[in-house]
This record gives sequence, structure tokens and C-alpha cells, in this order.
Amino acid sequence: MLTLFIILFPFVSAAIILLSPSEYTKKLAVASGLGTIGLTLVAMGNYQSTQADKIWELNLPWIKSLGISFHVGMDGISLVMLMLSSFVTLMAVLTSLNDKFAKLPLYYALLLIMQGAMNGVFVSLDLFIYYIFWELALIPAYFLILMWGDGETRMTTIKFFLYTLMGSLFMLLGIIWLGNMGPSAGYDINTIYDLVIGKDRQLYIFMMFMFAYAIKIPIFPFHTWQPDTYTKAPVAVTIMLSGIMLKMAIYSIIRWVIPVVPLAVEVYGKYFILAAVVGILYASMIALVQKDLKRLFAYASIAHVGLITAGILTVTKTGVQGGILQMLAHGVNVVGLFYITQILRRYKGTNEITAFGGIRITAPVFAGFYMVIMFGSIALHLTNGFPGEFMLLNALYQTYPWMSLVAASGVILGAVYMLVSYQKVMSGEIPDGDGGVPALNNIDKLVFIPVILMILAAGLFPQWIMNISDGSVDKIINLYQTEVNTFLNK
Amino acid sequence: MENNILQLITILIPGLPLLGFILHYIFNDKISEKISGMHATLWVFLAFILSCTVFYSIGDKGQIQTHLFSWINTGDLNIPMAFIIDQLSSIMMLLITGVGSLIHIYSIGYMHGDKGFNRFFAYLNLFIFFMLLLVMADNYVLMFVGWEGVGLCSWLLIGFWYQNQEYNKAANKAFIMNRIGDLAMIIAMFLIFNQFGTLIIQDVISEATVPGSLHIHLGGITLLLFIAATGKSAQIPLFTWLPDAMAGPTPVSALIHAATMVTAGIYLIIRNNVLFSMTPDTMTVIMVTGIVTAIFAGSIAVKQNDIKKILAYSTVSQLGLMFFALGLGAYAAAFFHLITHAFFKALLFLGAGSIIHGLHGEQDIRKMGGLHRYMKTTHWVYFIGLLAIMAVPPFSGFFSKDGILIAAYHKSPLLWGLGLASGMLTVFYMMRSYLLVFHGDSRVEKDTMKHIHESPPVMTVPLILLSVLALLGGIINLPHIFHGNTWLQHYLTPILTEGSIHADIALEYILMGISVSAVALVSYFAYRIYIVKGAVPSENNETQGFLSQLLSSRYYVDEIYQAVIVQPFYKISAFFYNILDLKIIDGAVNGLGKLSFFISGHAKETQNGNISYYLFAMALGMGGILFLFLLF
Amino acid sequence: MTEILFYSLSIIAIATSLLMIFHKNAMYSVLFLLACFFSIAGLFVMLNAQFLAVVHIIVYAGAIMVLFLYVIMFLNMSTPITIRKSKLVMFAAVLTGLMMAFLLVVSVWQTQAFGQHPEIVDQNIGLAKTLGKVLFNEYLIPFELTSILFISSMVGVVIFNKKEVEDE
Amino acid sequence: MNELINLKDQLRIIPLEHYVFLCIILFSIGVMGVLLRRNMIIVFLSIELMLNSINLLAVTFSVYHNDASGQAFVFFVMVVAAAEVAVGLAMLVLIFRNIKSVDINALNHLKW
Repeated sequence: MLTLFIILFPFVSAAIILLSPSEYTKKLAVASGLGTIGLTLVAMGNYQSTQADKIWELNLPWIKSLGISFHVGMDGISLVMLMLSSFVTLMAVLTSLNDKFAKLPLYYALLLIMQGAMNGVFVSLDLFIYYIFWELALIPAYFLILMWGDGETRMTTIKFFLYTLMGSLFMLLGIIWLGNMGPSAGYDINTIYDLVIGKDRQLYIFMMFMFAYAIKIPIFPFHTWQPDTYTKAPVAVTIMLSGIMLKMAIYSIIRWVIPVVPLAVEVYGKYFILAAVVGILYASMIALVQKDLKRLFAYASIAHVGLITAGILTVTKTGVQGGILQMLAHGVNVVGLFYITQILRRYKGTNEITAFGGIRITAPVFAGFYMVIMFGSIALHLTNGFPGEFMLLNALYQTYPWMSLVAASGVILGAVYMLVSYQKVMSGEIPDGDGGVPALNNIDKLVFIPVILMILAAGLFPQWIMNISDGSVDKIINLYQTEVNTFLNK
Repeated sequence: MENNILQLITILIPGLPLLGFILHYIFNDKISEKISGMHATLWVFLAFILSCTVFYSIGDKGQIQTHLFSWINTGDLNIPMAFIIDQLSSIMMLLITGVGSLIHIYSIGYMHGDKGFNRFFAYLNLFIFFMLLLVMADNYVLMFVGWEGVGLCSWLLIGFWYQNQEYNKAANKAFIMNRIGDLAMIIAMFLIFNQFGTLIIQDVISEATVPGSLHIHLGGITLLLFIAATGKSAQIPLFTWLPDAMAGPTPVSALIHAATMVTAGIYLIIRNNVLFSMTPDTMTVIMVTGIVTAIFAGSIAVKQNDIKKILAYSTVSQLGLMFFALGLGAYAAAFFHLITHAFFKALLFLGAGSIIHGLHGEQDIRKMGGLHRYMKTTHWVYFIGLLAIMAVPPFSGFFSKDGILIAAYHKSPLLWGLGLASGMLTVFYMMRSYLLVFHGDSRVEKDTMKHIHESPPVMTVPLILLSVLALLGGIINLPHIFHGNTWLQHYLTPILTEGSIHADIALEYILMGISVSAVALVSYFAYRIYIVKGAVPSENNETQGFLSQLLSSRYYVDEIYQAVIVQPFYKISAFFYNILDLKIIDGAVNGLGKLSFFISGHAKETQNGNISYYLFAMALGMGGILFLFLLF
Repeated sequence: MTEILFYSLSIIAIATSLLMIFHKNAMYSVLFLLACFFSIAGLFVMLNAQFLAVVHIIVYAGAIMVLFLYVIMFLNMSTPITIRKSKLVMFAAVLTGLMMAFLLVVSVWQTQAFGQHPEIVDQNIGLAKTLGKVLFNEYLIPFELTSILFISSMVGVVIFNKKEVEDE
Repeated sequence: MNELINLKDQLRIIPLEHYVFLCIILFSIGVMGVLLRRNMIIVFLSIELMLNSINLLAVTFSVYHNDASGQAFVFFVMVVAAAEVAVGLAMLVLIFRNIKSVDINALNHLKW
């Protein structure tokens, strides 16, 4: 039942927010964010990582003739993702506290609906339910960007929506195919995992699924919707999109691709790794010449998630664990990074790098926070970026050494564009004719301090997170290895 | 001492500077300058005291291992947060905390009145923490933490006066060049993990020395580690950041860019000397790189006019000499030079800092001269540092450099000659800077002249202490011919692979005689030029000859890097963004959308609103359906 | 006798319908169609569907065609209207019609169900009595629904014209 | 009249397909009329013609299959035709009042 609560809680909160007077909106939203964190922590307290069993499982038959049931439950990986989701959502809610948006209740309600749908994705144990939640998450995002985005958002949102939807439809095709592949139709995770699928069919299904995920993540060259969308979306939505939504796709690779079509991953995974690795270098180089800070972070995000994808597709313990760790790290870091752009925008109305300078003089605390977040993002040691990145690169190196070299050079570039932009924005002299950016207000600190603490904590004690997901990752890798070995022995 | 007390101490040694940093960070603007400087120094000094106790117990224990907690442990990857202290790291710890304390004290005077005083000390403490982490690390990853951490502090401190964008650029350059080295190091780690299945340094070394074991990628590992070292220790081709790094405050240059951080590369190689000794090819590469860098940087230093730049190139050159020694397999000699160099180069930098302080920020030696009259203490300590770096007996530099030269001679007389040449270059540029700064006529600008003063005791006392060290540092590895017992070499024996060199005593005397007379000769030559002739470097570079212009432009290395690497890279990036990303890839995506718009735009014309047209369409449609029924 | 009657009625129906569609004057078209309907009514009679034949004449000839004539009169369209379509369209229309006919013929031909004569022939099938039984037994609800259809069409017609009045 | 309605004879003499072909011809003429003419009244008339050809077909099959339902349907078709004509003609009048034309091409706004 707890799983159901975790899904429903945001939806119910959204409904309450819509029905309550608007002066309670912000308080209710924050309360909802805290509430989901609480529920996740309760779930985590009940979880024995060594057993790696799914907890709080719930299986209600829904459409019997199609073999669809409302089957949800959590294991270690889901728990980590839920933790991320509830943290990032709370942060997203907090980041918008400073904004003066129209139709505020609707805005928060949509944010929470998005969270609820994404939580649903993380706990679904039935492919069909999973798909419903997957698409449901897209709809609030569409309206949020359309209604509260910057500038001309119509074309951007249409592109974002259609592009990702197109990918998802291929996945739907794959889902229906998978569901009807067995003797009787069934979408339950156990049914799907037990299917024995021929090599060719695995390839087709792999391609269908990966097409959807490659767009959602996004992997080069399917990334072009991302910078525009991230740039134009309101910051809270950008945070939700890059903090959680793209993690849905990476999570789905772990949950629905690797155990389901292992042979295809074994044989064709390397092409996606190649694309992801090329994307790291490519996106980093592009980030180097960006003039808009938010866009720069958007491209940086492509580079980061490319590495995560590449590492996970190696299907080694280190790679998958590193990927999970790095998803968490990336989710936390984007909160900070995009919130920085919001603060800058608040005072100057733009995110052009050249418009800023000397912020350290007037807002030293802000500069300090920015610095820590930046170092987290470029994976400096003892920040959350490092353990994951090290593990990912290591896994990649042990499988494809040359790709690891390329990926690692992208990491150097990461330092270049981050440092250069930091110094242009934060250091130097204040541009003529303005008083600079004032010091942070309390809400800003409320956002930054948890982020900073998470960055440092996850950098020092990554083992704590890895312990949660450890058993579940083992299970999935065992499934994968067993099937691949069986095939190879034949 | 009890083992667990020692372990506690080993945790405290890096812990105290870290505590200092955290306290600074929390109480940044709430504490006064005095308290800030005092307590920052106190932490480092306490760490020094603790390091001494550790140093004494190493003698009987051999090594101390401390396991804090498991940092990353998944699958077959196991990286603990653990320290190991042996002979090598204990000396490094003494060096770091010792020189560090002196520089902390000095900084209290030097940074007095600076807006970022507290911040400066926070960074210095952080630096000490990371540097200690580097030398104490039990595994490569933790070492890498320190390795990048000191790079981070270097970045913070070079760009300390952040309002100047030139300084920021220098900081970024340093960090990025270091990161290139870091890339090599991280790949070396992957390769080590691939070959040995572990990243614990001791396990790797014991694995590598198992008789009969064959590790085909060992050459690659050592080469990559060496590339990492070139980044950190500013060797060709990654040396250009170090002179630019002089943008930071002078104590930083002394601590980070002379005494400690830049020697991390040498430390890394000595730490892995077992692996290096097994790969002679890499050793040759190291040797060649080292000596080329030594001569190259030395020749550039000859034509520099910024006192800190001269010292920076001198540092590059001296580091080159250390790598030269490493390449020869003379690890102990290299380490010995590392220690003495830390003393005298820190002394020289701090002396230069004292001059700059006295002249209110003037760094150009053309605008100095005759300063020995105004800054007596500074002059004397600088003079001692000068003698030490020029390798005048019995100053510390003489013994350490001599060790290297003798090792070179045993390899080949030619190498000895090259080493001597680099030493002569050192003598020349150091004499040049010394004479132009302290002797001859004063060329100081009048405004500055009025305020010229000797530095306060808080600065001069550390200088005096350092000059004592620079004078007597040679004792720790006094060669046999001076009735010494080469203590350092013996002390390091457990971790070194080199065999001791038994040289002919007569030959050693001859070689020493030659090098000493070379020093004297070159000093006289410099004296002739700068005192007797009173030559002062011209303001204008264009009147110079080709060679000197080449030298004063530093062989145009920066410009070449800009033109060959940086600019094309940015151009390609811009191409990727403007053409490939926006036009081609995004164009393809948008093209798909436009295509459907195009098709529907034309398909729309079938809906022209004309009813008879629709009727036709209906009739044809019915006919078509009928036709299909007929067919199937 | 029967054959002659059938073929002559058929020819009349075809000829008048052709004249109907090709005649310029709408008034004449209506009259030709009327003639066509009469011949079709004749065919109904031949098929022993007397009731329908009568209803057919009453409804079509008596009501619908009169309505048409009434409208033509109302719109004052008795004079020939010269609007014609282009040659191409005429050609296409004729072609389409022929093609339709051809396709239908071919599809009928393919059924191969010719010359089959029923075993039992109920001569009373077309009587009003039989038809009434079927209508009120099997098709009662549709039959009642037709009344709703009529009501609604009546209401529609009234509303159309009422609006018009208000506008003017 | 009774002599004429000798069904058995008639069915023997005139094969089913002749009725069917007649209906097809009439229907096709109706189609042609709809496509050919721009006068809306003629279009209506053609539609009536098509309906009638279908009626004839229904009656024919009803007799052949000995099932009165076919004729019942003809009844319904007539009802619908009557209703359709009533509404259609009302609309036609309305259109004529608005655009002073019964040209079908004058109505070309039936598009998005």
C-alpha cells in the first residue's frame, strides 16, 4: 500500500492545492514535497538491501483479458530513484517560491502531477502501467512550459512534445509486442522477464525501446529538443525535466531493457555507447561556445547523461552502480545549476554570460555555493560527481578502453567550460552601470544549502547509496549474465 | 607508541588543517584578521608537531596503516578511505607542514590588510589538507583526490584576486593543464585496475614484483603516470601554466608553485619507483623530458624581467633536473633535491615577496636595483638562497645537485655535461636577478622610493629560519666523501629499488671541482655584465636580436599552443554548434516537421471546399472500394 | 407479353432518367424524372409489389415531385439556367458513371448467382396485409422512429424558414 | 391486372440479373447526374433516382428470396427520402435566398 501512497500522494496534493484558496498554495506544495520525502524514508527504513526483494508490492488485476494488472512495488533501484524524485521535486517547489507566476495553484498542481507520474514510472512492475505513467508525465510538462515558459514557447513545446512522443510510440509498439509474445497476453514484469525471445526479435525490441530512451535521455544525435526546452522552460520545470524525467529513461534501461533483451544489449549496446560517448565530446565542445548560461548547462547535461548511459550499457556492476550514483548526483547538481541561472535572471532578466561579472564582490556566499555546485558538476573529488564518474569511466574502460578515453577527454572539457563561465560570471569587475547582484535571500539559501550538503555527503559516503541499490543491481546483472551465457554456450 | 594512538594522529594530521578550513568557512567574516591568521597557522603547526611524532615512530614501525571507512565498494572495485605512512610520506609530511607553517606565518605579514585575508588562510589550510591527503593516501584514487584537490587550491589561489580577469585566466590555464595530466592519471588508474585488479598502491607494487609475473601494459601505466606528473610538475609540454600561476600572492607561489604541489609529480614517481624501474623505456622518456625541460626553462629564465617569472622558470628548470635524476634511476638524489629545492626556492620566493612587499607591488627587476641598502635582512636571506640554488658548497643545493650530476656521469658523460649546462644557466639567471635587484644603481620609481621599507619581523623570521634550512639542508644526505653517511638514502631504502652507486672518490672530486669552477666562472661573467658594465635589460623587445627575442618571448610556446590547439578547437566547437547542431542535426529534426507541414499543406488543397469536387472524390472512393473487393 | 412490358418499361426508365440529367431546364428534368418513377412503379407492379407501387406513386409523384416543382416555381427557375460545367468535368463525370456501372456489373457477374429461381413463391408477399404484418411485428420500433424522423425534419424545415423571417 | 401478375411466369421469363442490371444502369445514371450538373435541384433529383434504383433492387430481391423484409425496407427508404427532400429543399431555398444561386460551385466554403 505504501507504494500506492507514494504514487497517489502528489496527485492528491495537487487536487488539494487546486481546491484550496491560493494563499495556501505555496505552503501546501512544500508540505507535499516534504510528505513524499517522508514516505520514501519510511519505505527505505523497511528495506533490507541484502535481500533485494521488492517491498510493498501491490498487484491488482485491471484488464484481465489483456493480462494487464496494476502491479507496483519497490526495490533498491526504485528507492534510490524515488529518493531523487522526492528531493528534486521539493527543490523545484522551493525554487519557484520566489517567482510571481500567474495561476500559481495550477502551476504547483502540475508540478506535483508530474512528480506523481514519474514516481509511478519508478515503481511500476507492469509494462502497461509503466507506459501509462511514462506518458502521463509528459502532459504536465507540456503545459508548464507552454504557459510559464520564457518567450515564444509554442514551437519549443510542440517540438519537445512531439519528438519525445514519437519515440515513446515506438516503445509502445515494443511493449505491445512483448506483451503478446508469450503464450497468453501479459505485461507483468515476471512474465516479461521469463519470456524466451529469439535474437532477432530482441534486436527489434531493443531498438524500439532504445529509440524512446535515446530521445528522452537524450543521446546524441537525438538531443536537439533538449537545449531549447531547457532554456525556455521555467527553472523549476527544467529541474524536473533534467533532474527526474530523463532519469526515468535511464532507469528504464536498467529495469526494462537489460534484463528483457540481454542478447541485443550484449551485441548492439556498443553502438549506443558509441553514440553516447561521441555525444559527451560533442556536447562538451558545444557547451564551450555557448553564450547563454542556461543553454550551456543544458549542453553540459547532455554530456553528463551520455556518460551515465554509456556506463550502464556496459552492464557491469561498477557501471550500473556508478550510473545510479551519477543519476543521483546529476539530479542534485542540476537543481543548483539551474537555480543559479534563475537567480541571475531575476536580477538582469537574461542569462547571457557577458552581462555578468564580479558577483563575488557583492554576493560572496552565492559565489561560494556556485563554486561547490560547479565542482560537483565537473566531478571534483569529495563532491558527489566523482565516485559515480570514476566508476562509470572505469567500467567503460574495462569494456571499451578507447571509448573511455574519449569520454574522459569530455570530462576535461567539462572543467574548461564550467570554469571559464564561472569566472566570467562571478569574477572580474562588475559591469558598468549596475549595482551587481545582491546577496542571497533566505529562500535562495533554503534551496542551496540542502543541495550543497547533498553534494558533499554523496561525495564522501557514496557507499550508503550504493548499499541500497546493491542487491537489486546484482539481481538484474545476474539475469543478464545468465541469459547471455546460456546463449553463448549453445 | 601505541598503534591506535598513532592512527588517531595520522587522522588528525590532515584533519586539523581541514578543521581550520571549515572554521574559516563558517566564521568567514566574523573573525578578525589576527585570529584568522593565528589559528590557521596553529592548525598547520600542530600538524607539523604531530608529523614529527609520526616521523619518529616510523623509525621502529616501518609504516602505519589507518583505515577510516570504505569509500567506494561495489563489485570488484574496492576503494577504502585509508592512509599509509612510510618513510617517504613521513618526510613529505614534515616538509609540507614545516614549510607550510613558515609560509603561514610569513603570510600573516604579507597579506596584512588584504580584503580577502581570511579567505586566503582558508584556502591555504585547505591546500595543506589536500597535499597531506596526496602523500598519505593508501590507494591511487585517494591520492588522486589529493592530486586534484591541490589543483583546486592552486586554482583558487592563483585567481585569488578575482577581480582581475587576467589572473582568472591564469588560474583556469593552470587548472585545465593540470586536468590534462589528471586525465592521464585517471586512465593510468583504469589500466592498473585492469592489470592488477586493485588500486591499493602496496598491493599493486607487491603484485608487480612477484617473480615471473608479466604485465604487458606496465609501460603504458608508467608512461601515463609520468604524463600525469608532467601536468602537475610543469614539464614539457605542460609547463606553461606555472609561470602564469605567479598571478597568485607570493606566499602561494612559494608554497604551492615551488615547494610542495609541483613536486607531487616527483613524489608520484618515487612512490611507484618499483613500477618505473621495470620499464626502462619510460625511464628514458623521463630522463630526456627532464633534461630538456631543465635547459629549455633555464634559457627562458635568462631573459625574463619579472622577478617572480624568473623564479617560476627556475622552478620548472629545477623540476626538470629532478625528473632527469628520476630518469637516471637516482630516486634518492631526486628526492634529496626535492627537499633542498623546497627550502631554497621557498626562501627565494618569500624573499622576492618581501621585496615586492617593500616596493608596494613592483615586480619588474628593471625598476629595482641597489636594494641591499634598504632591505638588509631580505638581502642576506636572498643571498643565501642564491648560493644554495647556484650549488655553492657547502649550501644544501650543492650536495643535492652534485648527487644528480654524479648519477648522470655514471650513465654517460654527455648527460653530465647537459646537467652541468643547466646548472650554469641557473647560475647565470639567478646572478642576473640578484645583481639587478640588490646591487648597482637604484632604478626604483620616485613615488615608491619614499615608502620603501624592510618587511616586518613576522615575515623576516620565517625567512631566516628558511635560510638556515637552505644552508644546512644538505646534512641530511651528506655523501661519503664528506664523511657523511647518506642518511636519506638509507632511510628510504625500504621503498626504493636503486642500488647504491659506488663512485671513485678521485673522480667525484674532479667532477665537483669542475662544477664549482663553472659556477664561479659564470658568476663572474654575470658580474661583469650587470655590475661592471651596468647593463640593464631594455624596455623594448624589438631592438633585440633574434635569439634574445625568442628567449624573452619564451619560445612563443603559449602562442603556438593558442594557434595550434586552442583556437582550432574553439573553431571546431563553433562549427559543431552553428553548423552541425543547429543546421544539420536540428535541421533534420525540424525538417521532419517541415516535411509533414509541406505534405499536409499540399494535401490540404484537396479539401478545396468545392462540393462537386467532393462528390467526385466520393464516387471515386466508392469505385475504389468496389475495385478492391473485386481484387481480393 | 411480360418480356415486352419489362423491356419497354426499362427503356423508358433509362431514357427518361438520361433526359433528366441532361436537360437544361430543371422543370423538364423534374417531369422526366416523374415519368421515370412511373415506369419504376410499373416494374414494382410486375414484381407483385402492388402496395409499394401505389405508395411509390403517392409519395414520389404525388408529394416529392410536387415539392420539387413547387420549389422551382418558388425560386422562379423555369427559365433555363445556362450554368454548365467544363468539358473535362463532363467527360470525367460520364467516365466515372460508366466506370461505376462497369464495376458494379463485374461484381454482380462474379457472384455467379444467375438464373436461380426460388422454389416457393408467395404471391401474397407484396400485399398490404403481409407488409403490414412485417412492419408492425418485426420493424415496429424502426417504424415508430420514422415518425420522430418526420417530426424532426418538419421542425427543421420550420426553423429554417422562421429564422429567415426573423432576419428579414 | 391479375393476368399480368403471374409471378411464376414472370420470374421464369425475366432473369434476376436483368433487374439487377437495370438497377445498376439507373444508379450509374444517378451518379453521373450528381457529378455532371451544377444545378442543385438536378443533383437532388439524381439522388432520388439513385434511391429509387436501390428500392427497385430491394423489391426484386425481396421477391426472389421470398422475404417481405426487403419491401419493408423500401418503405423506410421512402420515408427517409421524403424527409431528406423536405429538409434539403428547405435548405436549398435558404441558400438561394442568401446567394441568389443554385450553383453547387458557389458553395466552396466547406473546408478547414
